[in-house]
Amino acid sequence: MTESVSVATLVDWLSSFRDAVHEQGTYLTELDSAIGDADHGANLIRGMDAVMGAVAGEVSTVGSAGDLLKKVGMTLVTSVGGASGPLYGTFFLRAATATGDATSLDAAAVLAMLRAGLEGIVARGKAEAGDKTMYDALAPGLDAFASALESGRDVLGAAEAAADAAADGRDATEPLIALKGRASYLGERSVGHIDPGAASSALLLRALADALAAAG
Amino acid sequence: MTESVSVATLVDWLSSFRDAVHEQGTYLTELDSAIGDADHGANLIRGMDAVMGAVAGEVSTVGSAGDLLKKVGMTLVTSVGGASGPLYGTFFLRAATATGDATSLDAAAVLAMLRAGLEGIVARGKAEAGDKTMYDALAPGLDAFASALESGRDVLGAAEAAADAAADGRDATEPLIALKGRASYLGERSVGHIDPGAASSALLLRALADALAAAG
Amino acid sequence: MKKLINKPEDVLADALKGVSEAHPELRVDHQHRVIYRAQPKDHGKVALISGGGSGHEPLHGGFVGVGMLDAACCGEVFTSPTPDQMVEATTVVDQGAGVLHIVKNYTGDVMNFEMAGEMAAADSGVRVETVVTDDDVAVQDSTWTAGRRGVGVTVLLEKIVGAAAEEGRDLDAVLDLSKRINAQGRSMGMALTSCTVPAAGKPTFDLPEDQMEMGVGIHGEPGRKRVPLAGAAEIAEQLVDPILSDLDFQGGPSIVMLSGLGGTPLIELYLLYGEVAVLLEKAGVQVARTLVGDYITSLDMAGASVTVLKADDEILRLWDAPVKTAGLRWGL
Amino acid sequence: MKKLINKPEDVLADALKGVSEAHPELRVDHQHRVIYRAQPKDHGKVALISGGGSGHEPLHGGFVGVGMLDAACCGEVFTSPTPDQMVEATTVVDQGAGVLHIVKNYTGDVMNFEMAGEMAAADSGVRVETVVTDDDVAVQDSTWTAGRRGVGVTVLLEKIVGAAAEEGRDLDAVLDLSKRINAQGRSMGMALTSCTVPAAGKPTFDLPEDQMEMGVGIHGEPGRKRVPLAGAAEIAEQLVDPILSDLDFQGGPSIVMLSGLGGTPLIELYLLYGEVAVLLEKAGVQVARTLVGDYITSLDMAGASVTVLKADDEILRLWDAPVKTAGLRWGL
Ligand SMILES: Nc1ncnc2c1ncn2[C@@H]1O[C@H](COP(=O)(O)OP(=O)(O)O)[C@@H](O)[C@H]1O
Ligand SMILES: Nc1ncnc2c1ncn2[C@@H]1O[C@H](COP(=O)(O)OP(=O)(O)O)[C@@H](O)[C@H]1O
Ligand SMILES: [Mg+2]
Ligand SMILES: [Mg+2]
Ligand SMILES: [Mg+2]
Ligand SMILES: [Mg+2]
Repeated sequence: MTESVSVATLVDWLSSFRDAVHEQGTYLTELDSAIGDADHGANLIRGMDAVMGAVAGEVSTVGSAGDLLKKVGMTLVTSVGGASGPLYGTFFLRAATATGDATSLDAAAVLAMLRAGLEGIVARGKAEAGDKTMYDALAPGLDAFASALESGRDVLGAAEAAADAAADGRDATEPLIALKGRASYLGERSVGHIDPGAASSALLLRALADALAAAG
Repeated sequence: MTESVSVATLVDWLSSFRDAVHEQGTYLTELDSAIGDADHGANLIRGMDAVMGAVAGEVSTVGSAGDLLKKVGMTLVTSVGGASGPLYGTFFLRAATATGDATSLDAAAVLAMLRAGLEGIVARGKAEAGDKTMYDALAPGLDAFASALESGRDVLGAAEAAADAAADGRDATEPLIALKGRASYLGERSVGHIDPGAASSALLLRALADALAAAG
Repeated sequence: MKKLINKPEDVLADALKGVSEAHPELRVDHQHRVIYRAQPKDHGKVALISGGGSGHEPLHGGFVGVGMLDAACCGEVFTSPTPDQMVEATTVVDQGAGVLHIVKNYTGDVMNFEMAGEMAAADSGVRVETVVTDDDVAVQDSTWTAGRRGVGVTVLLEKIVGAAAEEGRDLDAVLDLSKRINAQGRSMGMALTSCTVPAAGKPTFDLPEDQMEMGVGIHGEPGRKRVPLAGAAEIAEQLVDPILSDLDFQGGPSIVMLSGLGGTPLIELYLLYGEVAVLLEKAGVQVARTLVGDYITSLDMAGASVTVLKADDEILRLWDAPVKTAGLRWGL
Repeated sequence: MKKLINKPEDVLADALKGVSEAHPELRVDHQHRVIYRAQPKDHGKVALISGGGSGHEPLHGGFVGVGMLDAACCGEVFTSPTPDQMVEATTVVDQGAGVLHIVKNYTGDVMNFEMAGEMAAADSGVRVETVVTDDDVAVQDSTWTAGRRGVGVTVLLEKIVGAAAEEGRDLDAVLDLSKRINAQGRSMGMALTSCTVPAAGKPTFDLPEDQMEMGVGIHGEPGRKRVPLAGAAEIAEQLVDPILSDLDFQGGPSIVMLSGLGGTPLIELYLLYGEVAVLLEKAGVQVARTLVGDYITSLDMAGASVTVLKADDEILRLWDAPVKTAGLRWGL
C-alpha cells in the first residue's frame, strides 16, 4: 500500500460511495421513513449519480484534488436539495479548499481534508455531538482516523478504523432523541431509530476504506 | 285467519318491512356495492324509519287505508331520494289511490292495491321484465298472489305465494344484464349479482305475509 | 373506515354546517338542505338550480353564486335529493323568469327532478325546464338502457349557462344553450381505488395493487372494465381516445377539464394533464381554456376524469365572464 | 403504489409540464424548475419568491401570480430546492427593489435558501431578505432544536404580503409585515393515513384502522403522537386547543384556514370546519375570513390542518385585495 492517495483513488471513493447508496438506498429511505420524510436514499442516489456524471472525464484530464472535490461539492449542492444536499455539498467544498492544488494526498492530507469537510457540516448545520445527525458518525470516524495515524497505521488502516468507528457512531444514534433536522419534530418518538444521515456518512467512510484497499 | 285486512295490519306490514330492511340493510348495501353505489340499505332504513315515525299515531286515529298509504308514499318520496325513493314512493301513492277510503281490504282489494303500486313503479321507471330491477321480484310476486287467489287460497296463502315467487324472482335477477338503473352502466359486469331493489322488494312482500300471519 | 366525520348518518347535515360557517356569501337552508346565494339578484333573471347526491363536492353547492347557480339541492351521499327539496328551491329562486333544473342523468336524479317539476308546476305555476346531462362516453348508449351518465360536462354547463342567465337571457335561450353545451361535451373517468360510502363503512369494491378501473362514474361504482395498472401516459390515452372517437373536436376551440375524484393530490392531476395535453395537441384539438383540480368528485376515490367541450367564441366569452362561487371564481 | 405518474424519478418534471400546459398565465423554466408569472410587473415592485419540496400543491407554484408570488422554486418531492434554482429565480425577478425569500422552517429549506442568499448577494448584488415561517404548534420550540415547522401560515403570508408588495411597499416594509404575519399565525395538523413518497414506493408509516396521528407536518412524517381515532368534533378540539393555548386570538378579527392534506375530500373538510367554527366561536375568536380546501398538502395523505392568523383591518384589506393565481383567485 502506497502512502500517497491519487485523484483517481478519490474518484474511486466517490464511485464506491455511489454504489453504496444505490445498494443501501432502500435502507436509507426506510430509516428516513421512520423519523423523517422518506427521501434520504433517493436524495443521495440522485446526488451521487449527478456527481459521477460530472466527474466522468476527471481522471484522464488529471485535475487537482481540489478541482475534483469542488466539482463534487457543487454538484451535490445543486442536485440534492433537502438537508443532506447543503451538508454533504459543504463537506466536499471545504474538503476541496483543504486539498487545493494537490494531485496526491498523504495520510495527513487526507485527514485534513476530512476534518475540513466536517467543519463545513458543523458550520452549515450547527450540529453537536449527540444531536442524532451525520455528525455522530463522522466525528468519531475522524477521531479514529487520527488515532490510527498517531499509532502508526497507514492511510488504509486509518480509513478502516474510521469506517468502523463511524459504523459504531451510526449505531449509537439509535437511542438518542433527535435535536436537529426533521427527526427533531418527533421529540421522544425519534428514540429507537438509527439516523439516516449517520448511516449514509458511515457508508461514505467505508467507501473511502474500500477505495484505498483497491488502490493498495 | 280472517279474510279482511285492517289498517292496523297494514301498519304491521310496514313495521315488519322496516324491521326487515334494518336486519338486511348491510346485505342490501352489499348487493348495491357490487353493481351500484352502496346506498340501497341506508336509503331504505332512512325511508322506513321516517315512515314509521310518520304513521306512529295512525292506528289509534283509525284513518283509511288510503290515508295511511298516501302518507307512506309521501314520506318515502321526501326522505329516500335516489332511484328507490320515487319508485317505492310511487308504489305506495298509487296503492293509496287504489284503496281509497276503505278501512279494511279483502283479498281482491289487497291484490288491486299491489297491482296499482306496481303500475306506478312501471309508469315512473319504465322497467320491463328482465331489466334486472325490483320489477323482476314484484311482478312474479303479484302474479303468484293472483294465481293463489284464483286457486282458492286465502289472502295469507296468497301473500305467502307472492313472497316465495318474489324471492325466486330476486334470485333470477342474478344472471341478467342490467338494462335500467345504475347497474346498467356496468354492462356485462352486472351479470352474476342479485339486483338490490329486487332483494328489497322480495322483503316487502315477505313482510306482508308475515303481518298477515301475525294478524291471523 | 377513516373519515373526518361524526356519525355516518349525520355527514350531510354536519357538512352543511361547515359550508354555512365558511361562506357568509351563501345561505344554507338546513331543513331543506338547499344552498342559496345569500344575496339573490332581485329581478327577472332565469334561475338555475342543480342538485344531486352529496360526495361530489364542490359540485353542486360549491357552484352556487354570481355567474353560476342560484341554488343547489343536496341529497344524502350518492343519493339524489328528494322532490320536496327541489320544489322548495324552485319556489324560492323563481323571479318570474322561470327556472332551469340541471340534472345529471341517473335514474334517481331524473325521477326525483321529474316529480319535482310536476309538483312545482301544479303548486305554484313556476315555469320549469330541465336539461339532463349525459356526457360519459364510458357508458354504451341505447334507448333500452338508462343511457349515459352525466358527469364533468355538468360543471362546465353550470358555469357557461350560469353566465348566460346572469346576462339576462330568457328561459328558452338558456335551455337551448344548456342542451347545446351538453351535446358538445364528452367525459371519461378512471379510478385507482374505490371510495368508501360513510353509511356502508367499507370500500365499495376491492381493487388489487396492480389493477385500475377504467370508465368509472362518480358514485364509486366499478367501471366498465378492470385493466392492469398503467403509467400516466397510458392512462391519458385510455381516457382521451374514447372521447375523441365519440365526437369530432376539430376546427374550433375546446375547453378541457381534468378533475380529480377526491383522493388524488394536485401534483398527480397536473402530471396527468401534461399527458392529456400532449394527446389533444397531437389530435389537433385546440385547447382554449383549462381547468385542473377537484371539481366533480367521488368521495375519497383516487383517480381522475377528463372532460372536453367543443366551444366557440360565444361559449368562451361566457366561460370568461365573472363568477363568484366557492369552487370556481374569477373576475369578482 | 398507485399513483397517476410515469416513473417516480420523473414526477416533478412531468408535473411541471402539466402546469405549463394548464396555465398560459405562468411561465415555467423547466431546466431550473422555477415557475414565474408570464407577465411580470415591469418596474420597481419588491419581488416575492418562495419554494420548497414538491408534494404540497398548490403551495407554492399555485400561488404565483398577480397579488402573490413572483416565482416559486420547485424541489423534488419533499426535498428542498437547491440554491442555484433560487439564485436563478432571484436574478430573474429582481426589479431593483429587492427580493423577499419566503422559507418554511425546515433544516434543508433554511440551509439551501441561506446558501442561495449568500450566492445571490455575492454574484449579483441583489438585496435579498428572508422570512422563515414557523407556525406549527405541534412542535416544541427550543433554541436547542430545529424549532417549529413552517406550515399553513405560509399560505396566508404569501397572500397578504403579496398584496403589500403589489401595492408598491418597499422591501423593509414587506419584510416587516411578513415577520408580523408569521408571529401572529399558528397551525396544527393531523393525519388519518400516511402518504406515499413516489421514490419510496410505499407508505411512509403504517397507521392501524383505529389510530390517527396528531401533530403531523406536511412531509408524511409521523406526528407528535399516535392517538385513538376519533370523531370530527373531537379531532377539531385536538387541533384547535393547542393553537388557542399558544397564542391569544381575542380582541380582533382572525383569518382561519382549514387545509386538507391531499387525500381528504372537500365534504369532510367542510364537516371538520363546522366543528372548528363552533370551538372558535366558543373561545371568542372572531373569524373574519375563512378558507376551506386543499392549500398546503402532503401528497396523498388523508387528514387536515388548521391555521389561525390574528389579523387587523389592514391585514384584512390586504387579504381582500385582488389575487390571480392557480390556487387562490378573486377580484381578477
Ligand atoms: N443540522 C444538521 N446538522 C447535521 N446533519 C443534519 C442536520 N439536519 C439534518 N441532518 C442530517 O440530514 C439527514 C436527513 O437528510 P435528508 O433526508 O436527505 O434531508 P431532509 O431531512 O431535508 O429530507 C438526517 O438524517 C441528519 O443526519
Ligand atoms: N327504472 C327503474 N325501474 C325500476 N326499478 C329501478 C329502476 N332503476 C333502478 N331501479 C331499482 O332501484 C334499485 C336501486 O335503488 P337505490 O340504490 O336506492 O337507488 P340509486 O340507484 O339511486 O342509488 C335497483 O336495484 C333497482 O331495483
Ligand atoms: Mg429526508
Ligand atoms: Mg344505490
Ligand atoms: Mg344512490
Ligand atoms: Mg426531504
